Amino acid sequence: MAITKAEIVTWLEKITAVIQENKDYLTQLDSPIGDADHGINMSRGFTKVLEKLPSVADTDIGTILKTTGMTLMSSVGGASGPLYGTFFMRAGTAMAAKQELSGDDLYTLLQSGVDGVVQRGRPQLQDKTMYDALLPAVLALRAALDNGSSIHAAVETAVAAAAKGRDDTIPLQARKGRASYLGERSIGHQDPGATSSHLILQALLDSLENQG
Amino acid sequence: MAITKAEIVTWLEKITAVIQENKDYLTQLDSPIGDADHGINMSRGFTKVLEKLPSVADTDIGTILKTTGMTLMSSVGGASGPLYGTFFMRAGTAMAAKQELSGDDLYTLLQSGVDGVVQRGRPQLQDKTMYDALLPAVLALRAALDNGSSIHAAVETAVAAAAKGRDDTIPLQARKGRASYLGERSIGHQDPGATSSHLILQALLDSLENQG
Amino acid sequence: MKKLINAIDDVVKEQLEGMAAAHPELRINYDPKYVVRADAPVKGKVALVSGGGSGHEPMHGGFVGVGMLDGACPGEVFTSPTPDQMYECAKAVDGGAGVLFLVKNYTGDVLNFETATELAHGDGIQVQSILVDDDAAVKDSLYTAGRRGVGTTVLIEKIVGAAAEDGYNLQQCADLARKVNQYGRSFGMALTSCTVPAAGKPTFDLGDDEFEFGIGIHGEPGRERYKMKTADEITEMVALAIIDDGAYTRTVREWDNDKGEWFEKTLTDDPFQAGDEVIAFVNSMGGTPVSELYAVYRKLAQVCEAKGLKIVRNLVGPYITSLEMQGFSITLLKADDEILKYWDAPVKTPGLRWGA
Amino acid sequence: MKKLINAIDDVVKEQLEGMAAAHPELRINYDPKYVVRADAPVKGKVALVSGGGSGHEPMHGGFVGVGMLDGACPGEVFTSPTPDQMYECAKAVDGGAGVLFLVKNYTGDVLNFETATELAHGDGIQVQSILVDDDAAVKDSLYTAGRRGVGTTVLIEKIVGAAAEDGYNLQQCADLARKVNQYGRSFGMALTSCTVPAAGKPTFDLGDDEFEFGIGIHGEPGRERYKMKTADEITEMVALAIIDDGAYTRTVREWDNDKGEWFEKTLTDDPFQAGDEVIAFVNSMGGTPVSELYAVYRKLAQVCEAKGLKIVRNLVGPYITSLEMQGFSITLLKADDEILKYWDAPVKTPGLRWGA
Ligand SMILES: Nc1ncnc2c1ncn2[C@@H]1O[C@H](COP(=O)(O)OP(=O)(O)O)[C@@H](O)[C@H]1O
Ligand SMILES: Nc1ncnc2c1ncn2[C@@H]1O[C@H](COP(=O)(O)OP(=O)(O)O)[C@@H](O)[C@H]1O
Ligand SMILES: [Mg+2]
Ligand SMILES: [Mg+2]
Ligand SMILES: [Mg+2]
Ligand SMILES: [Mg+2]
Repeated sequence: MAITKAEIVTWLEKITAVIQENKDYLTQLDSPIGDADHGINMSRGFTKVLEKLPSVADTDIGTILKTTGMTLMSSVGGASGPLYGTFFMRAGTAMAAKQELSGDDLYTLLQSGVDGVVQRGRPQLQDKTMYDALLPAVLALRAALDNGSSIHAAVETAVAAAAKGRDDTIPLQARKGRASYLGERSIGHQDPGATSSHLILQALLDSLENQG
Repeated sequence: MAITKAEIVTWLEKITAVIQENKDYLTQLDSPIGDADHGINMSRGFTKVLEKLPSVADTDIGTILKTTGMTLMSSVGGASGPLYGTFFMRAGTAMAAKQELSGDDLYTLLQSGVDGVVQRGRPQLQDKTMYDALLPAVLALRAALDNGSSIHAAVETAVAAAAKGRDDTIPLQARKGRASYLGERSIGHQDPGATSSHLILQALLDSLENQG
Repeated sequence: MKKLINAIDDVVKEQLEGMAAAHPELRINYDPKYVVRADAPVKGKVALVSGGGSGHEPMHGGFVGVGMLDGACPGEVFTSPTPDQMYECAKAVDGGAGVLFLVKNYTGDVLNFETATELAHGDGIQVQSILVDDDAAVKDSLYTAGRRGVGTTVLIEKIVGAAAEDGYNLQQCADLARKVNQYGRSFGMALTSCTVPAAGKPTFDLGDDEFEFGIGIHGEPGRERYKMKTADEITEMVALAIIDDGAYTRTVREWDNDKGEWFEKTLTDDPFQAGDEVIAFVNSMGGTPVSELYAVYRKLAQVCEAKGLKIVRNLVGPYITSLEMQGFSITLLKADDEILKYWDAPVKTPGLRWGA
Repeated sequence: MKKLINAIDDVVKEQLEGMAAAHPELRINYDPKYVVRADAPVKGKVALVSGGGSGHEPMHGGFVGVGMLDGACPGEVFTSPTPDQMYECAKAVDGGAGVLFLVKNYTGDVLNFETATELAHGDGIQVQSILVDDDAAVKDSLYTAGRRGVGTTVLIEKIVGAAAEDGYNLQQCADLARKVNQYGRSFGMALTSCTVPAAGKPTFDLGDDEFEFGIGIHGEPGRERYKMKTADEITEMVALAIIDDGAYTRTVREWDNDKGEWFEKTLTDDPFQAGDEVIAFVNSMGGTPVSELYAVYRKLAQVCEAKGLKIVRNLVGPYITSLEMQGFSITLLKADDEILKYWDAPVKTPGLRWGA
């Protein structure tokens, strides 16, 4: 079954909820290797997204995602603001005018978002950033869809890949963002951005109630 | 027996020693009702006095005490600096040219010193200051001498009166100096200046080795 | 205790050496310690000298310069300086028009400056001495050593410094200083204590959820202790303690330069009144960042407006501090034309500078 | 956490309101947040805009005024501002001669300012963007996000601000900013951590006998942690980390205003050399009193002299801070005639003022 607009709206609501739940946790992760604000930043941004949602819920999926991106862009700040902002704006542009999404659409949505992150932040794999969770997830989704998985199963695989990518940031020495200033002291800590990226994908999975 | 110049020099040395031993204690007393520096101030001053002593030990008692006063005046600072400075300068002026002291001389020495404290600081009894230890001590000395006590015994009485005066500062509400700003919160604390005054008189007693 | 210091006994000396290195427009003497304008004495100008314990920087040494102090005498940390410093400093700055001592009302400062006044007079220097006693946290003068000298000191040094630069004679400077003192009132609070280097540990202990209300500037505890409140609540308490403060009467000692003796003078400060124009000064105790001072200023402006006081000038920053203490004080100074004229006049010192 | 704040979400807004109340010469916009000169836009003058997380006061808002910035965009505490703030601010200050963005090299600031640059360009505003990356605590740029923008930011804003006032065009302002950045190096240390209001507890824990070496300005831990040392030892470590720092090469992005695209530029900063004249800037991280800064300056002057560097100007005080953090940073800036001319030029802002 196709992913409905309602599920996309639910996705954004669930992101807000899960970010709220994990606000302190994300901020704690950002303490030893950052400036202790990632949870605060994300919570501020998605609280605004939730406020804006009703006004665009009746439009199309592209507009909903673009509005989300612009809202994050103008409310999150920090490194994650323009990155997630670009992620959702690009995803929205790619989904312009759509009222529902196929599995391939979902792949394009996520792939476009990740492309946006790469263009803005120029992360490489193993730099210890959100990209280490996002890229494996998108690749896993593609592979699963290619192997004939259902959308739900494919997203499940993607979430697992994101979780693994998140965990794999722990032993890495950061080469991008604030954590890079710590040099070897960044080793042994989980990247907050990779953690929030996993939560965002987990929220997607939790929203796909209608998918088999 | 008369008090010798050597005993007066010993007195100043013993003050320095006892102030040094009680430096932290005096400073602690100055914490709850002052600015935590009385021991530091007194120690700085008497360390300088000890340095100066050899250069005047061969002069007369008046000069030795005046030099002590001027040294305290220019090295202690705070409230206690000009008060103890004046104390010893006035005491020195009163003992001008003397090489030894009778019991009456000793009374005049202390009484002149206390007069100096009163003129500078204008304390009244029960203001919770050094005066509450000094005045009873001088009065007790006078009374003991009048009753025919030996110098040693009279000073013993004076030290006991100073100790009582010091202890009696505890329940008082301060009306002079920094402690007065605390209003009722100054009640229940022993006055640092009264404490150092008692130590100075105790050192006098300890120096009167030749007195019966 | 963690501080950027070397040996404890050298703290004040080395800080002065750093100041001298950074400010060639100052001349610093080390034995005894005083700071003067490099061009001192300025011929024919009344010289202003203040001093007090160290630990209140930039006050007083940082206020030496054109349009403010001619000399400053730093004592040990939180300990008033000694008469020989004040006397030598007075000799170094006297340009023939006399020296005005500006003395914060602490027993130590008062007693030491009194001795110095007598010494300077004995030396033939024209000298006057004005007491700063503006701390509204001290209620009466009968049962205390009287109101402490706090925030208004900075404003007096600026205003009378400009007047001296403008040619006021010694008597005029003293009269202006007395007036500014009588027009100004202050009140302070602390979020944390501070540590005197020689003591090695904080002067008082304060719970993680408490603040001290009505502190001075020497790390001494305040008159009361409260559970923590919001910036608005605290600012309102502090502001009202100043604005609603009644008339204050006390007897001060001033020096009769002709007779060479002290005389007593009874002074009464009137309360603020709706319609008064004021200079508002929000001061950091040292460890409070200027951002939080602006939160205080915001509420202060609201309270002043509600009370009918018109803020016509302001100063926000760390100017009279207690080492690294967190907290703030507010000073309100009733402003008239003379005061505003000399407030606006140029000043060029390490700690306060404009128009030059 | 004890701070002079009200509701955590209103901290930045209320501090700006206080600033607006205290400084009528500034105009403050709240949605989105930016601070501009009340007389903005100044016709025909290049407009300087900077911005970054709040918590570094007086930077940047306190540096808005004649001879320095035209506009500043404050983010949440320690969080870079957003592109809409920068874009709206640029529109408010553009007097037709273009806008120069001065961007501290933090991923957040860089990414947000890049977006704003594209937006402003799209709107027909002439715009250039110069990165400040002067933190010698960051060794390489290959394996990190590159050197952070720290103390030199203050000096750039002062110097380029004066040049803009003097009629420099956009390209000249950008070239001067790039030069000053390449001539300046900084290094910071912390005695204590600091608490972001929204986080409620200190960013890192530091033992009573430890200090952090090589910190940035966001309360982040430094590169190393040492047992406590004397002021002289610490100052020497910090000074030598700057003076002995080798050549630094990295690739930066600048905006091609004609083509409307980013281009890359490889820049190499040369090490200091004996004989260089320098501006020495000793900065408090917020909670360290100026008295301790002078102890640092004292030793810094000695180290510079031993290394053959001639300090020709200095600045000592809290100018680029990390909330209430105790600690300091040193910035050395190689000075040539152009730099000295614009350093000495008048400046009139809440945070830095002389000659006006
Ligand atoms: N250049 C980059 N590319 C991709 N992600 C990045 C980059 N720099 C930082 N990040 C991500 O941003 C996260 C930090 O976000 P946040 O704490 O909100 O911003 P800031 O670092 O400005 O405080 C990091 O954990 C990392 O995942
Ligand atoms: N007016 C006064 N007359 C007499 N003694 C005083 C007076 N004021 C203060 N003292 C004494 O001085 C002591 C404090 O000395 P010290 O701590 O050295 O100076 P400061 O109070 O300036 O820090 C008090 O404990 C008190 O005994
Ligand atoms: Mg962060
Ligand atoms: Mg004391
Ligand atoms: Mg003292
Ligand atoms: Mg941040």
